[in-house]
Order: sequence, then C-alpha cells, then structure tokens
Amino acid sequence: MNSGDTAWVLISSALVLLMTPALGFFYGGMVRRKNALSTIMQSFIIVALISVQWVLWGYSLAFGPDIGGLIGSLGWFGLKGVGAEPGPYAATIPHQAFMIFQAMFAIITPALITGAFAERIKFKSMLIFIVLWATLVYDPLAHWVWGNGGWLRNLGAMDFAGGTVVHISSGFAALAAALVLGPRVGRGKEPMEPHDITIVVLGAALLWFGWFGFNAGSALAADGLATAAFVTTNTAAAMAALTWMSLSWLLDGKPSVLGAATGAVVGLVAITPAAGFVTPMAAVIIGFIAPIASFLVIRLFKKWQRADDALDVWGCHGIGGTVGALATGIFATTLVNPAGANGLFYGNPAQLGIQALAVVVSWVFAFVVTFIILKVLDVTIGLKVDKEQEVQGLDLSQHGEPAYSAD
Amino acid sequence: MNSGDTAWVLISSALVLLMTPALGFFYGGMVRRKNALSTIMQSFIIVALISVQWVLWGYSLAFGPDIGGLIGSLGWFGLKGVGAEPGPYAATIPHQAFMIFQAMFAIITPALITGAFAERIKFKSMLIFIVLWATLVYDPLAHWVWGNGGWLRNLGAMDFAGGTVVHISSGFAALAAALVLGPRVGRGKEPMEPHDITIVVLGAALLWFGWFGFNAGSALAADGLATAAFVTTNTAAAMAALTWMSLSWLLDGKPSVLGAATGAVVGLVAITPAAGFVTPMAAVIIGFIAPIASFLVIRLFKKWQRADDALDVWGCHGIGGTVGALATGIFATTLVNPAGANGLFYGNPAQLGIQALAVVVSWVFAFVVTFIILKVLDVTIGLKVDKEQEVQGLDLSQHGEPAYSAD
Amino acid sequence: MNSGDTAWVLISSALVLLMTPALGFFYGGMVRRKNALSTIMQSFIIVALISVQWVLWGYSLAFGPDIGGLIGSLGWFGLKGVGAEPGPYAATIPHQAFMIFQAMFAIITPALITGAFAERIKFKSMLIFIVLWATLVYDPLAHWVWGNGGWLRNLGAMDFAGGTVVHISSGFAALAAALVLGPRVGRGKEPMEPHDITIVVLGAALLWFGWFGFNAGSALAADGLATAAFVTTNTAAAMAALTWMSLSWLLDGKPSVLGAATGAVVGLVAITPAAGFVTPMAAVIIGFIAPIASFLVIRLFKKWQRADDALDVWGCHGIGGTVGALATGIFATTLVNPAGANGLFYGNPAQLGIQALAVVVSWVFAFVVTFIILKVLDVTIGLKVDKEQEVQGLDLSQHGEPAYSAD
Amino acid sequence: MKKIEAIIRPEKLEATKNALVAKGIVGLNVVHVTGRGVQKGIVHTGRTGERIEVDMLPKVKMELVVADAKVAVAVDTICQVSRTGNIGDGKIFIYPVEDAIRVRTGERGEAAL
Amino acid sequence: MKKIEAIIRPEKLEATKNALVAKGIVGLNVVHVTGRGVQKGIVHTGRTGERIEVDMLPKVKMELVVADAKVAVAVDTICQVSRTGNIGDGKIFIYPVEDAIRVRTGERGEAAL
Amino acid sequence: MKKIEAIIRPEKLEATKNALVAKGIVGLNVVHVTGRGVQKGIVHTGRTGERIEVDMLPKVKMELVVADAKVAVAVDTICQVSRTGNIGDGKIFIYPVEDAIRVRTGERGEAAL
Ligand SMILES: Nc1ncnc2c1ncn2[C@@H]1O[C@H](COP(=O)(O)OP(=O)(O)O)[C@@H](O)[C@H]1O
Ligand SMILES: Nc1ncnc2c1ncn2[C@@H]1O[C@H](COP(=O)(O)OP(=O)(O)O)[C@@H](O)[C@H]1O
Ligand SMILES: Nc1ncnc2c1ncn2[C@@H]1O[C@H](COP(=O)(O)OP(=O)(O)O)[C@@H](O)[C@H]1O
Repeated sequence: MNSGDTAWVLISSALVLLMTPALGFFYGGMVRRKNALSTIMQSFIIVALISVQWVLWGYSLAFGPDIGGLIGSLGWFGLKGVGAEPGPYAATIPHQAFMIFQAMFAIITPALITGAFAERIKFKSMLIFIVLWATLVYDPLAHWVWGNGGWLRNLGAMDFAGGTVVHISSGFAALAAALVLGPRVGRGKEPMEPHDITIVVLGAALLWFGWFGFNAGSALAADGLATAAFVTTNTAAAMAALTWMSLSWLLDGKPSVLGAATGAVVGLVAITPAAGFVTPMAAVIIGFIAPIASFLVIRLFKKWQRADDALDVWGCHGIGGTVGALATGIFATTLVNPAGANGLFYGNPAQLGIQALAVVVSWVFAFVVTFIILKVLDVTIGLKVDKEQEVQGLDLSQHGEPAYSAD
Repeated sequence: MNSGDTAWVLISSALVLLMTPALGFFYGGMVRRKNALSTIMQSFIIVALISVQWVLWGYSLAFGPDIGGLIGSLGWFGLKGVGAEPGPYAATIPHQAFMIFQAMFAIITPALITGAFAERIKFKSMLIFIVLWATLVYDPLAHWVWGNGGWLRNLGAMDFAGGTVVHISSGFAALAAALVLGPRVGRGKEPMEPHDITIVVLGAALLWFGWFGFNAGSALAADGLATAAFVTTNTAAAMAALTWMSLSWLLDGKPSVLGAATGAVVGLVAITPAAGFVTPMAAVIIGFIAPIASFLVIRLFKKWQRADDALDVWGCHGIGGTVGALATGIFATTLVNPAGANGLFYGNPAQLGIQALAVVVSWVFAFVVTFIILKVLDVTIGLKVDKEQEVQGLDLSQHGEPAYSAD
Repeated sequence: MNSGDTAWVLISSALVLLMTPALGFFYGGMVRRKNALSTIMQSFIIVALISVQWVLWGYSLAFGPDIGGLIGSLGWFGLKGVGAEPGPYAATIPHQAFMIFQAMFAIITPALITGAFAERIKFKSMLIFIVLWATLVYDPLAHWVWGNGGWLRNLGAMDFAGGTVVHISSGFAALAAALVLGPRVGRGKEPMEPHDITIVVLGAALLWFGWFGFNAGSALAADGLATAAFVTTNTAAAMAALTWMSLSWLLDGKPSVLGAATGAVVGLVAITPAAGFVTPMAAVIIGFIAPIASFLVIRLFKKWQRADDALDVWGCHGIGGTVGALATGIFATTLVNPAGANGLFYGNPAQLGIQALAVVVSWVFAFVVTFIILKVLDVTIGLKVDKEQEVQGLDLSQHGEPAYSAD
Repeated sequence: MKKIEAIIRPEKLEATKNALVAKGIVGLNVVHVTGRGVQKGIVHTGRTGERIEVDMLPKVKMELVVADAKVAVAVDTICQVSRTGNIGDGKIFIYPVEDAIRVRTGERGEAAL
Repeated sequence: MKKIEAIIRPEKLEATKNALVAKGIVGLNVVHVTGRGVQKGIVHTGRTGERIEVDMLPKVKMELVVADAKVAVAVDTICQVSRTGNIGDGKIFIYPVEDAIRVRTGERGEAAL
Repeated sequence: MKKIEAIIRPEKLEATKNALVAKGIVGLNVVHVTGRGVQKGIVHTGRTGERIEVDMLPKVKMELVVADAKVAVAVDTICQVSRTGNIGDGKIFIYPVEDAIRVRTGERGEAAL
C-alpha cells in the first residue's frame, strides 16, 4: 500500500464525481430555459442512482470474478470481500479505492446519454432506462475491456481510460435513443438556442478539471504514467478547443464559444483511450483530428431530421471515442508506457486491427442493446412526455419546479 | 512525516474550504432574487472571518493544551508552536496541516447557521454573532469531542467528522436563531420560491465533492480508513438523494429536484459522524433513514409559523446530525476501524448510550448558548433589519449592490 | 521519485488549471450582460492557446537550457527530453509534472490581462497578442526569475509562486493595454454595473480554492513547506477580504460584496511571492496592507479617464504583486524556509533591495514590451472593435452568440 | 391606426409571428408577461412536497400598431393560429392610436408603420 | 371597456392582486418595468466605495382591461392597497379600449373579459 | 394627456432619458422588449457553424404619460436623440389617455403626473 498512490486515486475519484454534475451544467446551458433544471437533474440523479447500483451489483458484474470472459459474477454483491486491502486490479491502493474510482466512470457514462434525450423524456422512464442500461450495457462492456478475464482485454485491446467503454458506448446509445425517441416538437422550425452559454462553459471547465482525475487517475498510481496521461489530456483538450473554434470561424465567419467548449470536450473524449499510451505530440494530432471528425459528422447528421440527438452526444462521444480508440492503435508507444503496446506508427499495425475490432464491437453492442431496452420501455411505460408537457417544458411538467423564478 | 498523507490532508483542506462558498450557492439559490447576493456573501465572508479567528485564538481554544476537559488554553495563540513538525493530533503530517484542515470545519459550521437567518438579518450583527458563536460554542464543543483531554472524547463519544460538533451544533443554533429572529415579512402568505434552483444544484454538487475532503480527510492519512470513509460518504449521499426525491414524489406526485439536492446534503450530514466507522451497507441504511427523518420533521415544523428556519437548517443539520450520531452508536464496527468501537449491532449497546449523551449535550449546549448570544445582541445592537429594508431586500439595503443587473 | 509529492504536484496543476476559467467568471460577472460570454471566452481560450504554446516552445524558452541568463534555448521544443524522470527543477517528481504545473502559471498570467481589455478588444487581435505576449514577456521573465541560470534568480530575488512573474507582469501589461486601447464608449457617463455579482463570487471562490495549488503546489513537494504556504495563503486571502470590505464600509457606508471578493483576490496576489517564506502572522499583515494599497490606487486612478483599466487589473495585480514582492523582502525568514533568505525584519535589509530591483525590472519590462506589441498590432490589424460593435456588445459582434437567451 | 395587444401562450408565439408575416404584417414588439385569468394557476412543488400555488402564468404579449384596414386580418390570424381551444388561450385588445412617428425619418401616421 | 395600467411598488403586487380578486377582478397581466418619477433614484455602491446613481427603480406594471362599470372599484382598490404614503407609490392610467376578443372562442366586447 | 410609447435602440436609452429630463420630462417607465420591423433580424451562429436567424431584435420601450402641451417636445427630443439614420431606429406611438391617478395621494388628471 502506498499513501501517495492512494491519495491520488481518492482525489481522482472526487474529481470524476464532480464531472457528472458538471456535465449537467454543460448540457443544461444548451437547452431552452424551460428544460434547464430537468436537464441538470438528469445528471445529478444519475450520480445517486448509479452510486447505489454500483455498490450493490454493478461493480461485481463489471470487475467481479470472471464468467467466461463475458461478465463478472455476483460474488462481490454489496461489496462483499471488497475491503481496505489491495484487490486484484491495483497493488498499491485499497481495493475499495479502485472500486469507488470505477464507480465514477459507471456514473458518468449513462449520464452522457441524457444529451440525446434532452427536452422530451419522461423522468420515470429515464430512471428505469438508466438502471437497465448500466446493468446490461455498461457493466458487461467494462468487463470485456477492463475486467480480469474480459475477452477484449485478453485480445489485447487497449483503452486507457474509457474510449470504448465510456464514450463509444454512450455515444452509440445516444444514437439509438435519438432514433427511438424521435424529434422534439418544433425541431428544425423554431430556433432552439442554448439558454445560457456561460454555464455551458462552466460545465466544460469543470469537465476539463475533472478529466485529469479520469485520465491521469487511470494510472492508479501517482507516477510518471499518471503524469504522462495528465499532459496528453491537457494538450489534446487545448488543441481540440482551438480546432473547433477555428472551424466555426472558417465556415461561418465567427469563432463560436459554444464550439470552443464543445471542442475541448471532444478533445478530452478522444484522448481518453490513448492518454497513457501516447506522446504529447501525438496528443496534439489527436486533438486536431477528433474535433474535425465530430464537427463534420454533426454538420451532416443535423440534416437527418428524424434522429434528433439534441445535444450531439453521438457526434461528440461516439465519433470522438472512435477517433481516440483508433488513434491509440496508431500512436501508442511503449516508450510512454512499457506495459502497453506499440501502434501502427511504431511498427505494430496489428494493434490498429485489434482497436478497430473493439470499436466495432462497442458500436454494435451499445447500439443494439440500447435500442432493444428503449423499444421495450416505449411499448410498456412510454418514453416520451406528451406534446403538451413537452411544450410546457420538463421543469414544470416533470418536477413542478421552474429553474428560475422572477422574484 | 508521510508525503502521501500530507498531500491528502492538504487537498482535503482545499476541498473543505470550497464547501463554504458552495453552501453560499446552495442557500443563495433558495432565497428570493433580492437576497441572493447577501446570502452568498454571508458564507463567503465567514470564510474570511473565521480563517482569521482560527489562526489567532480559535485553534488554540479548540485543540490547545487542555484545561479541565473543557477548553484549550491560549497557549497556541497566533499559532505559537504550531509548525511544520507533526503535532499531537496526527503523527505523519505537519501540525499546521492538521490545524488548517480543522480551520475549514470551524468555518463551515457557523456558515451553516446562516440558512436560518436568511433574508432578514443585519449584516453587522451577523458578523459579530459569528465571531462570538465560533468562540463560545464551536471552539469549546470541538474541544470536548475532539481535543486531547476533552471530556466527551474521554467518555468514548465517537464523531468521525463532525456529526455533533458541526451539524448538531449548527442545527440547534439555527433553531434558536429562527426563534429569536421571528418570521420573515409575508411568510406563509406570499410564495417565497427559490429564485434559481440551478445554483442550488451547483452548490449541492460542490458540497458533495468537498465532503470527500471533509469525511475521508478526517482519517488524516491516505489509507484504507480514508478510503472506507470516502465510500460510505458517497453511498449515503446517493441513497439519501434518491430517498428524498422519492418522498416528494410519493407525497406530492412529482419528484423534486430541490428535494434530491437537499436529500444528498442530508445524507452527507448523517454519514459524517459515522463515515470511518461503518460499512457501505450501513451507509445505505443511514442514507435511507436520515432524509425520512428530516423530511418529516421539516414538514411538521413548517406549520409552526413563529419559528421561520428559512432554509431548514435545523431540519437538515440538526436532525440529520442526530440520526448520524445515533446511527454511529448502532452500526459502528471495529472491522472497519480498529481504533473505533463497536456499536449496538456489533454487541456493544453502551456505545449507543454514549452517543445519545453526546447528542443531548450538543443539543442543549448549542441551543442555550446561541439563544443567549442572540438575545443579548438583539437587545443591544439589534438583529433584524427594519421592515422596509427587508422588503427591499438585503442585497440593496445591506450592501448597496443588486446581484443581477438588467444590462 | 516520491508518489506523495507527485500526487500533490499533479492535483495542484489541476487546481491551477481551474483558476483560469474561474477568472473568466470573476471577470465575466463584472462586465455588462452583452459582454459576458466574450469575457469568459477570453480566459477559456487562453487555456487552450497557451497549453499548446507551452508544450511547443514556451516551456523550453522559460525553463530550457540557459542562454546568457536571459532566455532558455529551444532545446526542449515540443517537450523533447522532458519525460517521466525527474528533471533539473524538482528531484522527486517527473519532469513532465513540473512542466505541466508551470504550464498552468503560463496560462493564467496572460488571462489576467484580459480584464483591462474587457468589453472592447477584437477577438482576433487578442489571440495574436496573447501568443506574442506569452513568448516575449512571460517566457523571458519566468526564465530570469525561476529558470536555472536566470539573472534575477542568480541575484537572489525571491518569488515563491509568482509575484513578479505572474502578477506584476500581468498588472503592468494591463496598464499598457488600458492606455493603448483607450476608454470604453460611455465610460464615466453611463453606469457600467457588473451584470451578475453571484458569478463574480463564484469565480473568486474557485480562485481561492485553486490558489492552494498555485502557492502550496510551488513547494513541489507535499511537505512542511507546502503546508506553510497553504496556511499563509488562506490567511492573507481572508484578512484581505475583510480589509477591503471594511474600507468600502468605512468610506461609503455599505460593505461591498464585490469588494470582499476583490479583496480576497488581492490578498492572494500579495501573498503569492511570500507564501513559502513568511509566517502566518506576517500573512495577516500582508493581507491587511495589500488591499489598502490596491483600494487607494484604484480610487485615485479611476479619475484618470484616459486609461480605462476596465476591471482594475493594474490596481489589483500590479499593485498587489508589488506589495507582495516587497513584503517578501521584509518578512521572509529562514525559520519558515531554510532554503530561502531572511528579510529586513530578520536582519537582512539587502534582501529588500534585491526585491525592489526585481519589482522595478518587472514593471518596466512588462510595461514597455507590452506597449510595443500592442502599438504594433494597433497599427497593423487594429485592436479595438468599431464603435457600433462595441455598443452592440462583443458577444454578438465577435462570436454571434448571446450569453443568455430569453427562452 | 389601431394598436393591437394580443396576450397569447408563449408556445404559440413563433407560429403566430410567422402567420402575420404571411399576411404582410411585419412590425411588432413582444414582451414576456405573467397573466391571470379564468384559467386556474399552476402548482409548483416544494421540496417537502408542499404545494405552492402560483396564480400567474407566463404569457407573451404581442403589440402591433396597424392601419385600420388591417385590423381584421391581424385579429383573425392571431385567433386562428394561437387557438388551442383550452382555457388560457388569451385575449386580444384593440386601442385607438392618435399618431405614429418613425424615429429614423420623422414620417408620421400610417407612413411610419 | 377601459384599460387600467397601474405602476406600483413590486412589494405591493401580491396584496393588490389579492384585493382585486376579492372585488371580482381576476384577469390581468403583470410586467416588470423600471420607472423614474419624482422619487429620486437609488444609489448602488462600487467596490472602491464609489456611488453609482441609478435613476430607474424597479416597479411592476399591472395591466387590466375591465368593463366601464368596474373602473372605479379597480382604481380604488389599487390605490388603497398599494399606497404607502411615500413618494414612489406609482400611478394609475386609464385608456379607452375599442374592442376585446377572446382568442379561445372569438367572443368580443365585454363578453371576452 | 397623452401616452407616448417610444420603441428605440437600447444603446440610445441613456441619452434619451437624459435629454428628456433636460426638457423637464421626468416620469417614465422602461420595458425591455424584442421587436421586429423592416430591419432584418440578426444571425446567431451555432457551434457547427449553422446560421440561426433570429427575427426579433432587442429594443427598449419607453412609456410616458405627458400633458398635451408637452407631447411635441417629447416626441422631438426622442427623435433627435435616438436617431442614427439607420433602419431599426424605432417608432413612437401616441395614444389618448382618459385619466391618471397618483396612487400616493389620489390626485387625478394632469396633477397626477
Ligand atoms: N381582463 C383582462 N385584462 C388583461 N389581460 C387579461 C384579462 N383577462 C385575461 N387576461 C390575460 O389572458 C390570459 C388568458 O385568460 P384566461 O381567462 O385564463 O383564458 P381564456 O381567455 O381562454 O378564457 C390571462 O392569463 C391573462 O394574461
Ligand atoms: N409621467 C409618467 N408616465 C409614466 N409613468 C410614470 C410617470 N410618472 C411616474 N411614473 C411611474 O410611477 C412611479 C412613481 O412615480 P413617482 O413620481 O416617483 O412617485 P409618486 O407617484 O408617489 O409621486 C415611477 O417610478 C414611474 O414608474
Ligand atoms: N407596426 C409596428 N407596431 C409596433 N412596433 C413596431 C412596428 N413596426 C416596428 N416596430 C418596432 O420598431 C422597431 C424598428 O422598426 P424598423 O421597421 O425595423 O425600423 P425603422 O423604424 O427604422 O423603419 C422594430 O424592431 C419594432 O420594435
């Protein structure tokens, strides 16, 4: 046990915890005033919901004793046997520290999806969906990629902090959600402007801050690897903010603030799987490519009126995560992380193939299972509020509370 | 000296510092627009006020050389002898690190009380009250429970991070304040809605984040105990947010966002004394019971128009802290913390008795001394702004500054 | 390599990163509604811009192999040779950890200047200015004071965390900017009130929080020195908030909230160079003097209509930094930091002379070079938006995005 | 010239504005108001489940000054587009106008519209 | 029918609204405005103690269209309830109304109120 | 008595208000509105560079009730001060007022202004 490593993983866990409410503000500022509070609430309540799900069965399914490479057993239900001693995943910190660090990842991932639901989902249905999704999509996928015995891990897929497990899974779930839910009333006809871009920036800033815990904390020690991941994280975020801003400037004449904030997030997404495997200069390149991909995909996708991915979760996380996971197969080098592998540019093209496989598996698995869960919920309890409630706004119709009052 | 432990206590101190402005936002969003800034200011200026009080005489009174089990001497006035070497409270960190960590507790405790004053106290009187209260209530109580030689500590009372010292003391002080100050103009007749629930959630999220420092930092080391406290903290907060939200849903048909945020805080309050003594499953139970108790007490208490505990400090902190302190006597186990004791469920009913004694002592001491201080101030300099100033709002009448301007 | 130290420097880096967006909110709340987003954006985009500048050439210029005491070579361009092993500046942490910690200082310094530009600078010109300023002012000055071989460092100038390098340099650059840009339309005739003081307080609170990383992180280890710097930082901030508030109360009859927030920041500025060299009681004195100096200077300076230092950067950072740098030469003691030197009060008046030299050099260098850069830009691409755009507000004219929308 | 004040549901604003343009009526102002009428208020929920009855509902008020000849078509258009048939659809009021001046040119009367 | 515009102190709004209901006058709109009159403005304080004179004060404007027969009672009620006797209590203005239409039904005139 | 409603550019408000005071016209209210006229709307930019056309522009509406004798000077002052000569300068409308009451004293008619 090492106190420095433990301090680092604990503070990293706190940082990642903060990311989910931060996401609530990032998303909440982008919706219309009448949906501000309900959007923030979706993230906030997911923190609560998954914190409980995780200590009960989530952690056990994801990281518990392996069953056929596919899922963890329920042997660690209720944290049975998960104590103050180091566990099988990190030798220098308490097992519970690893568990709670991972909890924060399990929390933010479903919260990311809420951007696709925004402004029209029933609160009750959302809660049920989130618990099902965490259990049926996140926990298995986390096991495949990160769990001892997980089949993708065994194949050699590399995902430092969650490009496939977190971002591709939420991004492709968002795509399914956008399709199943259908568009918002008035979409494409009325201007649906962000009601407060200052809190979007606040959210983005807190996300950036928290992401140091996300990526550098994934080293599970306060060492050179954590430092390397910290540096690549900051570099990619910065480069991506500049790139997205420049794109909006070039194509429309004005540098978008919302674009810079979004770009930073996309850069953070893309560097996530690569953070502990690549050099800072590779981070510059990843931070340059990912926002271009996201930007263009969103721009094209926006035309497709049927799928109203309200806050572009698929474009940001699905595409950004894909770019990052593939880039890991290209830029990874054992010079940065001897425990990793080399990528294409360092003479190991096979790694790119493995990464591509993990990407496609994550795409398909997340999309299909999400689609099924949502369809079942839609048929049984209904997913979307009725039109009047949607027009009134979810703050009043779902929670009976306006975000802001005049007095 | 251990660098990991020092890093952990320093970052924990920073986290707890952040909690007080966060509290300002949690409270500030709940008041009417015309009192937003003055409410935020109360917390902010208490950070400044008590930071100075603490390094001058507060720390010495609370933790300095014991005088009869009742109070510390002034031997450490101005931090005399409190230096870079470990002190008597923690062997692996600088004495000043322990001191500054404790400073943050001394700061937030009186700030909690301001929720009872909200929207009607004179700024000047509040400043004087806070200094008196810190010196006459907080410092002695902290000495009794945590100081070397403190009489409650010697009796074996367990309070991991401040259920009695922080939450019961502020909660029962708030009750006294509500009684002495009397109700706000228009209370019960006019709707007094929170003017911005988004910043209430922001405050709650930052409180949750900071509370990891509060509770897990109280281990004073980056070890298994800190980790255990971290996990119980997160779990209780989560469970309590869900519970409060469900109560409002059941009883009124709509899940309240303000309720979820409040629930999280109550869960954090209740787990505070227990954090480093109980298992995660006990945290689930504590997180379930505390918000029910608070919710029901507030609901009943609201009818009592005479006492206008504007933001429910007594209901949240007084009751939540009581539940937590008693629960510690029930669920504590030396399996989690060998330096602690077992509670009722682990075969030691006596501990519950000791806890109950500490609870009642804290109730009475905090209520009575606060009542006296406030009465004296009321008679001498006056506590409440006059009616016109109250109607105009404290932002303009006390500070000459509107929170928000139209341009 | 020490994991506790590494954890501390990494988390400190994250804390300092957060300060720049926090500054955006601190400044953004003080401007008029129509400029809120553009002001926040200036800080946000500087995070991105300098993060990239720093890993490419900034770090190498500031800390790379010395060339004649004046500048670092480009030998570390693109972080060449800056890896996971300790570097020449800190023996117990990875070289990249030192680099990224310093990156955050390089980011916030130019961001501080934006308060002088507020509400009238062209976004494009600002971006170019910032890159030039970082390269031509910050990087050399950082080398002189902190770089191995830097001439001021060799003279024995003491600057714990950036009184000269960060605050004097940005403060005097702000003065030059105010002069070159000229006043805002309507200045002195129309009320230009802060549009949202709540986010000013949010910004100040996050700055205070982050400043623990700034100052205590500058110990580059989690030890007694870091703790000492943490304590003096908190104490000076607290005392200064109280002092500024009291000044506004005495001179105008009402305690200003904006004043308390500003005071805290000025206290933090002034303690910055002294943090790891002085006692907590000296911090009380510094926290008392600095806001008085800033307050009076701003009050006098405001009459000088020609120089519109919109958000008082010169008064807060230029003056506050000067007070701090000189106070270091007065109050420094080797009892706190054996690696430092004694100041005037501890029998070494020479140190005050050295400090004064460093101050004057920083004043002149920052002012003159900034003035030249800005004049060149003004003549070539123009610095100020045209009058119509200024009246419309920079949010719409520069970014095409209103901060807040009605729906 | 008449001034038409139409208090309608916020969610109908966009459609109503567009319909007016289609009828050649462009100039207008919009103010957010809160209104009370037959429609009973709204209930907000407090955190301990208490009901907070808010008697005022958010509405938008469109104000447009039009030539006498256009009053009928404006009123009809607004009624048609912003009607839902439920209580709370709002009211239109018509006031006399004595004169109108275009600030830019000083033109007066209908020419100023 | 007349339109009554009452500009009053924000803190009197709640009581005034309730008093009107008691007199059977329900329908109305409220707009937040800033107003200037005899009452001298308010002084905000800057952080370095400078005085910022703000000549406009926050007021609320109630707008209600009532049948001619109810004008007197409405005016009296508002005056009574929102009077404090200090400068700044506000004004009531009465305007002619040519017609009123209920959007929901198309009813016209007093029937629309 | 007449009511003057002047819809002008927000950036001209301060100057216009001051000019009115200079002419002895003090009492007035200000409301922030959004307006549409000949002036084409404004384009906001989305993050992926899409153009969001916003047809409503922020304007301020000044409302002042003045004695008949002061109408001309009020209108002239407003026109002069708030004119830029570009489209979008705004409009002034004049309405009849039947009565005015000062809440504080109950005074009526021009005495109430
Ligand atoms: N007498 C009135 N004067 C001014 N505005 C009114 C009046 N009556 C109603 N309103 C406005 O019209 C809105 C709808 O009126 P309401 O009576 O609820 O519905 P409906 O017009 O369908 O009967 C109200 O919310 C209010 O804004
Ligand atoms: N001529 C006017 N036209 C429109 N509104 C006015 C006029 N005069 C005053 N008001 C409004 O009435 C409010 C109170 O007026 P004021 O003259 O200050 O007090 P009082 O009515 O008690 O003499 C002002 O703030 C303004 O909103
Ligand atoms: N018919 C109208 N009724 C009410 N307000 C109007 C009308 N026409 C224009 N306005 C207001 O006047 C503003 C300026 O009008 P616009 O036609 O754009 O410019 P101009 O008056 O210079 O021709 C509009 O934004 C709107 O607020």
